[in-house]
Amino acid sequence: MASEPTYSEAYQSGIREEMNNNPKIFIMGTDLQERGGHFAQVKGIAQEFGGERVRDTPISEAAMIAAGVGAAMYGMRPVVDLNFMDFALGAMDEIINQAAHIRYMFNGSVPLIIRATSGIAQAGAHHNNSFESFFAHTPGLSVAVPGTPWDVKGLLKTALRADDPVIFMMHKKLTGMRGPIGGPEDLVPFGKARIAREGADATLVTYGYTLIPAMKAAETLAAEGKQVEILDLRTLFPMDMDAVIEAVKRTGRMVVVDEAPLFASITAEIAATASEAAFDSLKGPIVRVGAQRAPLSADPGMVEATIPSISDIEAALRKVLSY
Amino acid sequence: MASEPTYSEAYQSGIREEMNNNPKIFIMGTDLQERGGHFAQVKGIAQEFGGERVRDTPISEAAMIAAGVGAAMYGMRPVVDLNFMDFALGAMDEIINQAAHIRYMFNGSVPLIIRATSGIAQAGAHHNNSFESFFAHTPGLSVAVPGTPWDVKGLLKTALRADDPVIFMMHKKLTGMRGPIGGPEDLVPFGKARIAREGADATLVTYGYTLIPAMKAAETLAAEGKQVEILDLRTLFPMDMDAVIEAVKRTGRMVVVDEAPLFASITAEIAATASEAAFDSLKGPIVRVGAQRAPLSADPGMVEATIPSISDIEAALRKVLSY
Amino acid sequence: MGTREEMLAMLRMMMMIRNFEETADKLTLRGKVSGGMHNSSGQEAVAVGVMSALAPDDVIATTHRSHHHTLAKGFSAREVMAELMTKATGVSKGRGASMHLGDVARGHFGGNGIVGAGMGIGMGAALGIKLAGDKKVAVGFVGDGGMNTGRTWEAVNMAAIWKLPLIVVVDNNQYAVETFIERVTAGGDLPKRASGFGLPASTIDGQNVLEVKDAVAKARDFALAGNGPTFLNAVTYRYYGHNVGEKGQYRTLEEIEDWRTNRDPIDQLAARLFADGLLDQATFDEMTASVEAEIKDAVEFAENSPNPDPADVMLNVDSGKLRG
Amino acid sequence: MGTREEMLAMLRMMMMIRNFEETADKLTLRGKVSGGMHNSSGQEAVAVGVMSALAPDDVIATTHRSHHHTLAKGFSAREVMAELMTKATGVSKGRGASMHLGDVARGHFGGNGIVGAGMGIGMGAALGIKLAGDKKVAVGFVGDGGMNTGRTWEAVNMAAIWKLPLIVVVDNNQYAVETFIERVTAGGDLPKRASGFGLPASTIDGQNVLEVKDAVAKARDFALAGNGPTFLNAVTYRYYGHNVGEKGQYRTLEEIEDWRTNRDPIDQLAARLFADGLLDQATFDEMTASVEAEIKDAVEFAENSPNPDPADVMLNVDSGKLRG
Ligand SMILES: Cc1ncc(C[n+]2csc(CCOP(=O)(O)OP(=O)(O)O)c2C)c(N)n1
Ligand SMILES: Cc1ncc(C[n+]2csc(CCOP(=O)(O)OP(=O)(O)O)c2C)c(N)n1
Ligand SMILES: [Mg+2]
Ligand SMILES: [Mg+2]
Repeated sequence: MASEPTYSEAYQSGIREEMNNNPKIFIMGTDLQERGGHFAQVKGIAQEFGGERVRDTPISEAAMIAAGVGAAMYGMRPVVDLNFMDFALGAMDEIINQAAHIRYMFNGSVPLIIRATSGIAQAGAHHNNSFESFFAHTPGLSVAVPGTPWDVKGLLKTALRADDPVIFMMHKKLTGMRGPIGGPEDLVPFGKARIAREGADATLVTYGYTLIPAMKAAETLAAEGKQVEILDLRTLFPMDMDAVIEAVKRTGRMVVVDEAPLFASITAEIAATASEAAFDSLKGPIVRVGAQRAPLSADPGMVEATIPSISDIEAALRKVLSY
Repeated sequence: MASEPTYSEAYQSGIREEMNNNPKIFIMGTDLQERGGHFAQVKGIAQEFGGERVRDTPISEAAMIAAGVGAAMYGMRPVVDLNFMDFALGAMDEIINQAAHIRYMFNGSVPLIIRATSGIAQAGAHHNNSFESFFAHTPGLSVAVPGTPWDVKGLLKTALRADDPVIFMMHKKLTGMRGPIGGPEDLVPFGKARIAREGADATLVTYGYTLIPAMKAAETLAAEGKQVEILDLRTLFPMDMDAVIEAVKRTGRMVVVDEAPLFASITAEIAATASEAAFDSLKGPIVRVGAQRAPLSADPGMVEATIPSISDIEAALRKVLSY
Repeated sequence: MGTREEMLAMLRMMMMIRNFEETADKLTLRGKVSGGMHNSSGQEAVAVGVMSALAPDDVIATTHRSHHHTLAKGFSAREVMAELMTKATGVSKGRGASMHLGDVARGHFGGNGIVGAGMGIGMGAALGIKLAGDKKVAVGFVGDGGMNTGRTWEAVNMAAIWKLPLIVVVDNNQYAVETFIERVTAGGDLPKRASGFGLPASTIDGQNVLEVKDAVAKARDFALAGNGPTFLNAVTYRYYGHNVGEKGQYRTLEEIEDWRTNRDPIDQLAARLFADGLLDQATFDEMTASVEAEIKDAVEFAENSPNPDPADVMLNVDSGKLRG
Repeated sequence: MGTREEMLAMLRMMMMIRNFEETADKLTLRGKVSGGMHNSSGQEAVAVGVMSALAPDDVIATTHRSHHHTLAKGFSAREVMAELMTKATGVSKGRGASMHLGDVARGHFGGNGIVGAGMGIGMGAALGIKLAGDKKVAVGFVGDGGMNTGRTWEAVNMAAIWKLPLIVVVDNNQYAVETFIERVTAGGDLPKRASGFGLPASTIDGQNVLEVKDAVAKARDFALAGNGPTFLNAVTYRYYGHNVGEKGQYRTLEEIEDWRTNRDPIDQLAARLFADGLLDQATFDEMTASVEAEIKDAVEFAENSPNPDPADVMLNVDSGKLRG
């Protein structure tokens, strides 16, 4: 089905439709106009909407977010495109102290989307940080982590119609993934997990790119007669903890996986909360799988050794299935 | 015992002794020389060691940390004093991408201490962020959270003799706390929790200021005949997970508390890991207590309502004791 | 220069701010203001000069030291005093206290606990204004201490390349906490530094409210004509410590005394109005008394107001639209 | 200007860098270089001019585009090529690839994935040098794109107030990815912008290796005499796309051709040496051949080197001293 749109094209589609609907939406980032962004995520958009609404910025992450915050307070709906999520480090005050805290104090809303490509791939330590837990921990922020083209478009639309600062994390390795996307009113709500795979024997919770190795691991186990349910969280905050808890109550066995360094990753929140809420239903401990606590090497072999492999996920599933 | 030193004086004592021992140690920050820092943490130090080794900086957090990183790579031992930990947001790239990642790639060490006052007190949302979990999640960083004057001095000395970037978080509300401090060779190791209170009925894990309400809650329960053990983690990375696991295996009941917004706080890591490792010993779920997911209001009553109270801690303890 | 009424209004506003600050300072020392406060006494002409040149719905965004900006912007002494005491009737409903005064709906995009951050938000507001096609400007205040923080120059550059209707006002009281500007700010000439970022920049006398007003009015016209931002370095002085109750040895008593005696913005405007026959003693005394009464009333209002309800901690953290 | 040997060494180094880059570019297109690479062809004179003026133990810290700096600093083509292929024999033991070349022990404080960050680290190194009382300088490289990031100016200001032995070198190839400097950099004059931060600043011809060397030598003397930092805006040009394989419509083929034909740094130096009788065709051909051989050998070395052992993922994350 090569004619289905890619993950990046899904973004283009969502942003185009919403920009057509709402003249307050505009985009800012480096190299968006001609290049269409580093991941083609806004390819053609400037040609359609012009340079006022698709703005090329200097390399000034703090000012980019500050511009978004102030413009959002003024009533616009900015989308700041940070290119790689790592570059958010240069604007953390603007994101955390400003964007996330203003509504609480100042009687105004900050409808600001901060889009960036994230997750683990190539190019070494500076371009492969995992900040999912940072943003999910921050009061006032919502965090979207779409794992399919459908969710890219649908979550983006939802975000663009709400009134809150949203961190929109698109995984590098999904950039070219193809799949169906929805129409103009196919919104995907925040805080509602998706059952990516049905299964009654154990539940695996994940999101983003990790769905792919998780799905493979589940297939291996299916071949052995064990059916693993896979929950795709879709957003990390709000998080669909109800779905997680319901699942673990049902299957009694749970694995939580992502690519971030395991220690203090968002998987901890999921496992801790589910363990507490569904303690009596657990057949054994919830098992977490994550990356080793190391900066990302640029060497592909080392990258693979740093993040969870399909067989790491399989091993975790086998472990919970053994209870 | 008004003659015992304060938490700030403990820092002065540690830094003074180490600066005397090691000419490579120097300090940078705003208003350190005359004022001695906003928390008197380096009062008198400039007068003793001069302006080259106690440097007043402009308000340039990124450059302060960059100066520390480069000087540390060159072989010095800088202490960057950020005043409030919140201001680290202006230097997150320098802390996370640079200080924490350099050793891994470039065959050199970064013996850099980043000191700041942290935790929840007055003055509103911009000065009361909780970043414990951010730093603990970051490969390459160590995180000290001393809860007593003794630990301030002892952990500082350990950090100043090691070779790694250390985030040194001193709680605002402990600034004036008095207590004994050690002598020149009383080092406190990282990664070794302290039993702040003995007790066989349940274990409470915490650190920093929260030790105080935790201790009060434990006293109330002691009056009711239940003895609660309190573990003071002292450092969040490395974390003494062995002690945590050993404790929960022993008592079978555990409460984890801190002041950060509960969702994705470091308490999740502790509860998730302990639940997994000591599942069979648990008499019931580990209970976490943390702050509500809201920016910090400046109103004292709202602050109290945001963070865990003594009675919240008591309630959690009663819950685990009811198993 | 403005009409007599305008000049008297400026004078009264400066007097009101001064009385407000000195009153609030004492209340803070008595423990009524949680988290302390940054007294702006001495800097009134910057705030009043700027606001006199703005239209009511122009936008401001400011710093940790912002009572004067907020009062001059037209917020009542009652609601500012109430905010200092974190009362539900305060500007920020008691959630912000001294450092976080703001009300987006009224064009006040907030004080700020982070040096330089308010100015960046002002820049963003100016972008919003431009994109909305409105005929307004935004003012971003920043202290001298904010001249060395990177975000300041990122924002200035962005305003300049996009020709945003922004006026950057440096409320330059020459000290950042206890640090004299020249110790930490290389180059020794802020307008020179700013002009390297491609916008008109000048130093103005921050003690002369009319000069401030005039410079801002010009900058505003310049911005409304589509020419972009202006940088104004308003040199002023703060009479009190950085935070309430602080003294320190970093400046001499003579220096403070000199500014108070010879360069006080209120004295200077009053003297001029007296000299020009626009003010007489009776009017002045009446103004003094009415200011006194206004602040007394504000304190009473604040003290009698309730604190926010602790049950509301989770109110307005977000819009709720993304939570099911 | 230097002796004949020095000039020939500069020429050869530039030729070697050019050959290295063009070879590495092709290898990248063939999938041998994970994560892509930033080709510095055209910018050789900046790197070689700077390094020719430095002492071997002076420190550098640089950007994502740093092969030329690294080779000119004296790192072998073998170890740089190996690093591009993330081999254990590489400069960074295979952990860094193209963007993260560095070896602290040899005074190379690293390439950097973050615009402006390397320059800040260079500033820190200069502080270390000053505190250690050493007679060295640090060079912080930054691109034209790095002129709009706040950390750059924070670092420049700090270097200036503390009179640190830092030389800021803008490897100004006029484009940041596809963005022409003038579109995003207000003021239009980088030395003017820099001089607002109180340090000597000038624009130099980054295609003229002798001019670069001379300017850096002066800046170095200035720094060693305790006078502090210098800012050098070296105007240059990159012949290839931002990252390997990229083309784009953001500049004309004529523009590229003009720089290649009329302003090539290697051609210019070679022509001058020919004209001055310091170089003859035989020598030049020999240099060409020896460079060819060197790069060929480097590729072989790199290809035959092992990748790092994946079992070492946790090695050197920290010193271990804080873990029991
Ligand atoms: C990013 C940041 N760093 C440090 C501080 C601590 N701090 C608060 S006010 C201040 C001094 C600010 O000086 P200036 O900008 O001149 O404003 P003034 O207090 O003189 O009005 C400092 C260092 C802060 N609030 N934010
Ligand atoms: C803080 C940050 N923002 C954005 C990027 C993405 N990025 C990588 S290189 C580059 C352009 C840099 O241009 P310049 O500084 O002129 O260096 P050049 O590539 O021309 O050598 C950009 C935007 C980054 N690496 N770091
Ligand atoms: Mg000041
Ligand atoms: Mg460039």
